[in-house]
Amino acid sequence: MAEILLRAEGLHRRFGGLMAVGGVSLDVHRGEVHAVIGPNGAGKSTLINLLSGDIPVSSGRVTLGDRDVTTLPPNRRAMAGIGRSYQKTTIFQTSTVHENVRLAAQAHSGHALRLFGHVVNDHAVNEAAEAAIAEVGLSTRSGTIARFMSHGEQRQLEIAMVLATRPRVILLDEPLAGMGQAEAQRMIALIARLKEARAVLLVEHDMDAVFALADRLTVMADGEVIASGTPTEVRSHPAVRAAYLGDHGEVA
Amino acid sequence: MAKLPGATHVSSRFYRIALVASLLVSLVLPFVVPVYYVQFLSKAMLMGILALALNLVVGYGGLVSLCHAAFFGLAGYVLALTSPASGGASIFITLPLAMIVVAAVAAVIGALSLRTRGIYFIMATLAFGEMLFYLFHDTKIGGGSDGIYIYYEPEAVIAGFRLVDLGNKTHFYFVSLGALFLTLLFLKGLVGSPFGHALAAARDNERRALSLGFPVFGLRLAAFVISAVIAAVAGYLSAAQFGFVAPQMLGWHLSATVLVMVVLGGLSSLVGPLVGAIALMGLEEVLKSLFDNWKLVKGLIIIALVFLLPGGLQQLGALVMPERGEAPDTTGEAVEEKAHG
Amino acid sequence: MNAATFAVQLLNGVQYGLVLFLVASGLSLVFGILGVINLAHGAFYMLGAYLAYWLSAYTGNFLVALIGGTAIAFVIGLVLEEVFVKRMIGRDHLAQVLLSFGFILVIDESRQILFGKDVHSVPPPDWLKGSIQLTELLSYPIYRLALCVFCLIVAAIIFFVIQKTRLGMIIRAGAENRDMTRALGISFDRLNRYVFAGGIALAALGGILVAPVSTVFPGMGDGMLILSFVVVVLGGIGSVAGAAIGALLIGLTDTFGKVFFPQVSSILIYVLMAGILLWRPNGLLGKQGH
Amino acid sequence: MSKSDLIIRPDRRRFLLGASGLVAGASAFRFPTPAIAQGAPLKVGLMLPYSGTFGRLGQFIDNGFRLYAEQQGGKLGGRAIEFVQIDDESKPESATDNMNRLVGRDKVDIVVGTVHSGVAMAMVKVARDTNTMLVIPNAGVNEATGPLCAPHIFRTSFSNWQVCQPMGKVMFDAGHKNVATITWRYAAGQQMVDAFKEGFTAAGGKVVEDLAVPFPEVEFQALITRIATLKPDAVFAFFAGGGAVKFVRDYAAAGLSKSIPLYGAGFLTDGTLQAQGDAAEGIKTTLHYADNLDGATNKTFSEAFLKKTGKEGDIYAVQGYDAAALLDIGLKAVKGDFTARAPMVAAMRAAKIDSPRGPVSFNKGNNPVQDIYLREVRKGQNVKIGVAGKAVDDPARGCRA
Amino acid sequence: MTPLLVIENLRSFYGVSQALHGVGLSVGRGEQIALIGRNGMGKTTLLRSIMGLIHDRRGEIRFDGASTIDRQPEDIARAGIAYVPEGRGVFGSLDVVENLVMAARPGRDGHSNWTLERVFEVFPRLHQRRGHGGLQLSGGEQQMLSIGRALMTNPDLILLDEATEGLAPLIAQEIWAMLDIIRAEGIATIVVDKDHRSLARVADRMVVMAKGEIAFDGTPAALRAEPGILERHLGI
Repeated sequence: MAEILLRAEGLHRRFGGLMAVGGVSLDVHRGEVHAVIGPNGAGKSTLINLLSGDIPVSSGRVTLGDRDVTTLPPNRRAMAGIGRSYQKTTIFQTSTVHENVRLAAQAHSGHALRLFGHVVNDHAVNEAAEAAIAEVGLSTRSGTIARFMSHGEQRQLEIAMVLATRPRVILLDEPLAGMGQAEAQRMIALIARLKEARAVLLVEHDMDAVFALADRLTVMADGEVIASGTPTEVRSHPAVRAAYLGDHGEVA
Repeated sequence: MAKLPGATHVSSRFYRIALVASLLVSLVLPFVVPVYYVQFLSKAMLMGILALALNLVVGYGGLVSLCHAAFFGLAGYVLALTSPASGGASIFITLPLAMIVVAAVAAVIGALSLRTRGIYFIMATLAFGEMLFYLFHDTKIGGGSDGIYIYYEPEAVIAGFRLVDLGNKTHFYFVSLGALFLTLLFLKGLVGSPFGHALAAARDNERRALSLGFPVFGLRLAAFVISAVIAAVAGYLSAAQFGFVAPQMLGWHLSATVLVMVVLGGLSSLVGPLVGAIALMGLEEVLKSLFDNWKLVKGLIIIALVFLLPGGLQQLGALVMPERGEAPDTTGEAVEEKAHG
Repeated sequence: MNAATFAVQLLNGVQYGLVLFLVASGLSLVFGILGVINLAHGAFYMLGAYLAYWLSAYTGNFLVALIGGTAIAFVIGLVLEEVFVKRMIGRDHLAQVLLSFGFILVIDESRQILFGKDVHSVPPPDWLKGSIQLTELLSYPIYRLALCVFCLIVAAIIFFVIQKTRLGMIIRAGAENRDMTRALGISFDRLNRYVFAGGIALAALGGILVAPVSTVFPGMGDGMLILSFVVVVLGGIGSVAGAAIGALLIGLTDTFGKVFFPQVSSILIYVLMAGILLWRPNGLLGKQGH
Repeated sequence: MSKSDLIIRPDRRRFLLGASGLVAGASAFRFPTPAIAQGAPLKVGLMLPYSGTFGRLGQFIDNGFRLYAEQQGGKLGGRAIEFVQIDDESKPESATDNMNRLVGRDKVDIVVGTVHSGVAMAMVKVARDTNTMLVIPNAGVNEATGPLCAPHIFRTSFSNWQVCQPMGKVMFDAGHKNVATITWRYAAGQQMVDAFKEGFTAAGGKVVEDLAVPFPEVEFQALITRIATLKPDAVFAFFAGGGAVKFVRDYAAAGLSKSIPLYGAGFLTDGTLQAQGDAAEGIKTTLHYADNLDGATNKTFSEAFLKKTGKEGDIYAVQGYDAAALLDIGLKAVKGDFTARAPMVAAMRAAKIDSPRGPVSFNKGNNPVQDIYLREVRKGQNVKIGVAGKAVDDPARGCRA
Repeated sequence: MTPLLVIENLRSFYGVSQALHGVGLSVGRGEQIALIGRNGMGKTTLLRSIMGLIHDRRGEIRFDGASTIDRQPEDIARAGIAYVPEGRGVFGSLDVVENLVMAARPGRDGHSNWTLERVFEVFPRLHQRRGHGGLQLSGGEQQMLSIGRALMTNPDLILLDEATEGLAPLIAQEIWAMLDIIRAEGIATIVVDKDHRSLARVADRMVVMAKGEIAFDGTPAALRAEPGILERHLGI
């Protein structure tokens, strides 16, 4: 069994009286895509935010490798090796692709906040940025201003930025949302490549993509895990069918 | 959303020619205009430094601060309170002291205000700035509402040798010019540095900057303090120029006026605020001599600026000369909706 | 300090807080509904005081000044909203700050052209002149008592409008969820206009009411603006109840600060604000988190 | 930060319109040319508050000054004069700017001003820096004729010390052993109260508390309640203009005037009695002037002033009047040759003015030496009821002239 | 008779991301349409687009013959469409009565079939809890309140998103019963819910959405006849 890179144990998150995530435990291994699915309001996005540190947990533990990162703020978790994409594309719209990714590479260059020296002249950072851009296949678009690119390209760019932070774990929140067919296919291929040497946690509604990509699946409903396992196991799980098709034990 | 630093609108050749020309003019000017205008120009340059400082926070940091006059004035009070009664204080001791005091105060105000967002940040900075105003206005520390006088301008003496005479209007002019030049140089380096880029990134998308690993709060606090320290240099020199500090130097009307300068010059460029400062000061001087109710005109001009030239004078520049690359986007991003269906 | 003078100081603090509440609640409502930051709020307070002076000198009747001044301010608010503020909704705060700073200059200079720069005092109406003996030594001006009562009435009206009328329900709904309110067929164009004008009118009303106990002078709006901001920071944007709590806190802090710590009294308010910002960055009754 | 799409994009036409407007505006603005021509009128800069809290005071000083000049046929010392007027609005923060504008841009020869002490300080500073002749017709700030004294800086009014110090003994002698003071927390208020305390404690009295509100705040209610708590034998107050009106009225409205008598510097009831009405009755103050002074000079002055302005003259008008008289003496001594600074200053220093207030001479700090009267408000008039100090001379502490 | 609502080639965008890729749909007067499909397929976006809450929407929407594609949400609401959003959108700072009263408005033809009394009659639970704040209500009560509030505007069409999400089965039954009452009033509805079985019992037509398009549009019987569609678009 491959090394566990990210582990969540008994995560809880309350918003006022609402239990958005209630006792979720899961782990993500190196070299696998672990997909989290479930109906609306199941708590998938909250789970990702708890793992990335965007929202603090009410209780529970998050470990990255051997390190307990539960109380770290999002920037410290990013430095520790957790990269993420957002449901809504989150890039710097008025900068070029290269500038976007360079910024990400800069954050992990060891002198992220130096007060002197122009960033344009930092060769190590520039190379790291170009490598990440190449990995997502945007090399030819390096000089394009982000806002003039298609939605699919913007999402690729966002992943390039994540890659430039040299993450060990990548959290993807609905990477296919709002994409056309062709764009979606490109993105699926890209995500499949990402898992090499990294751990990927994927939240996605597009079941074709989920089944094409996921090595393991966790199904959430009402803030809790209702099933977990390989895609085939999950597909036939009665609780999952009930959640999705409204089956209550009966055969459709 | 403004551009990340690095992208200039106006062609760099024109930029360079303009820079050299204005440098030459500024070197000659004090010898050809009456003393009153030499003084006026010094004052305008000091305001320019203040505007440049503010723009680090507003333009590059995306944080609308309404307390920068307080840092400006506080530095003046430090000079006033440390000036001996019977001679000039040493600039080499009191200037660094003023910068340290302001840095400390800015660190506290910044740390508190930066806990808030948007409108709250504006209000919090406004209120803390006014707190400093009232500290000097209502207590005996600095002469109360009358302000306090610096009877002898600070001395720039090293080992018995007097470098410049700050009491001499021409000398003072060149000291201001030098300070301005150093500020520009420093800020140019800063906005191009990793720090500057990270700061701009936090402005454009705080969430993303955080998830890339940038410590946004610390970044902003550092920018806030750096900006306050530059404002302190301007305030110190302003106090030295006229030998007088009053609480109004710390008041929010000055903060707002400097904000007008910044917007007038254009947020997204380095020298914009300087241009804005000189333009507004010049405009005020003209208006004062033309109208009794010149502030009415000033108010109308500010209102017009908001609606007609939201990008500042830079926008005028864009009309007069062709630009490189795509047109700057002044209409902003489409309103982002929440939640997918 | 004995119990009687303590009670009088308490009354002083409450009276100050009540005026502050009137002005600050207008500011808070405009924030809450329009999302617009209005630095010119204090200028309208000043304008109200000058209108009180002008109208009561002209008509010799304070009641006319009270009603007329508030009405004039309301109309000015309607016009400003229609011509300028409407275009500010959704613009960044920086533009709003500048616009309202422009307003301040224009209002200040217009006031100077219309009423001059002089300091005036406004006589309270005859039937409210005189004082009531409170302690052996001390009497209390009737107008100040009447001011308290009137402010309480206006505050009650504000709370009634906000809590009991359909307009108030819409205002609260709008501050909470703008999209949903629109989807129920409620137009914000009109709502914005009336809320803005109402906010302005409250600022002016504050100025009018204060005119007889204070002097009317050009810079009077500035201090009030800052205090209103502090009230809103303390109470939370858009919350009328928050404004009430914040205003009373400040009124009492200021009054007792002057008595017990005269040297630092004006700083105390800000110390209070800093403390509350540390504890609850979005104010006592503001929505926490973002 | 999101910007809405409501921003109007500028177009070239609108830009050109605006630009042409600016050019037109700028062309109307010229560098002022200094008047160098021989025999040109003497330029007198009047830097006074024509608006704000002290607006009325500035206007009276201005009228007093002009009245004297008119009586001399529009000339001073035989030299024609021309006025440049600037409203200082009693704002210290713009004072340096205003003074620089007068001296640097408008090139006035003599500056007369002002009322507000803080503003006067800025004027003194610029006057010292630029060696400009300055006559102060009101501001009593001690430093102007103390540590900052200079041969070319004169005062025709009073020093803060001078007006209040004699009151200390007066109050102690009236049987008030414990006194509270109240004033604005600014230089003038501080100096007046300090001078009073100097005289009062020297006589054996005790100040129980110093109360102060920030200038120009007028919310006195909390402090008046405080006074009622303290129950002093009497209160010494310094306020002026609108603040004085408000304080006296609030004090009476709180019922304190019946039990705790109010004393003050003369400004508390000068130029304000009409607005104060009955509330001011019985207040005792010290000042270098009173409404019913019976000297002949005062009589003619009052008549002339009433004739010119339609208003009753007051101390401010007298101070302005005397400022012109002092300059007249100086210029006469040098036959209008303003450049002969030394003999002119010497003549002014030695001047003995027969002022409407009584005889006035000058000390080493160029501050007037004069009688300080004790007055009481009776039927809306500041009636002289005695002399608190005869030929009171400010100690001019710190003056090295 | 023309249909009440006609949608042609509707495309909706969030910034550069396209959520609807050319939706066509028509709703007759008094017709009850069930809208189903997995999450993220565009159901909510479609309802929000109809309501005018999505700023960037292209194509054509006509309601009662008049185009609403360029109109503001408040105008669309006044034209006779009411919206019950996912999560109910109940105003927490208003109590039950206030939530209802603030929305009250006669219908476009002036009828006022729905009054406070009528809503309380239909939802007696709301009457019991009339003084409670919106957020003190249970999920089911909030949903009743949200539906009641929509009815108070006397609409011709109600858009009901996630009708029974998170509700106990008994409460869900009440909501389904409510849909029958609404239909009896002649009010058209578009209902989104995961419970396609219950929907099939109350709806006139079943519409399945997938990836921003309409994948199926037909009667419940027609949908039953093609079980693959459900498995493909709803199952996993």
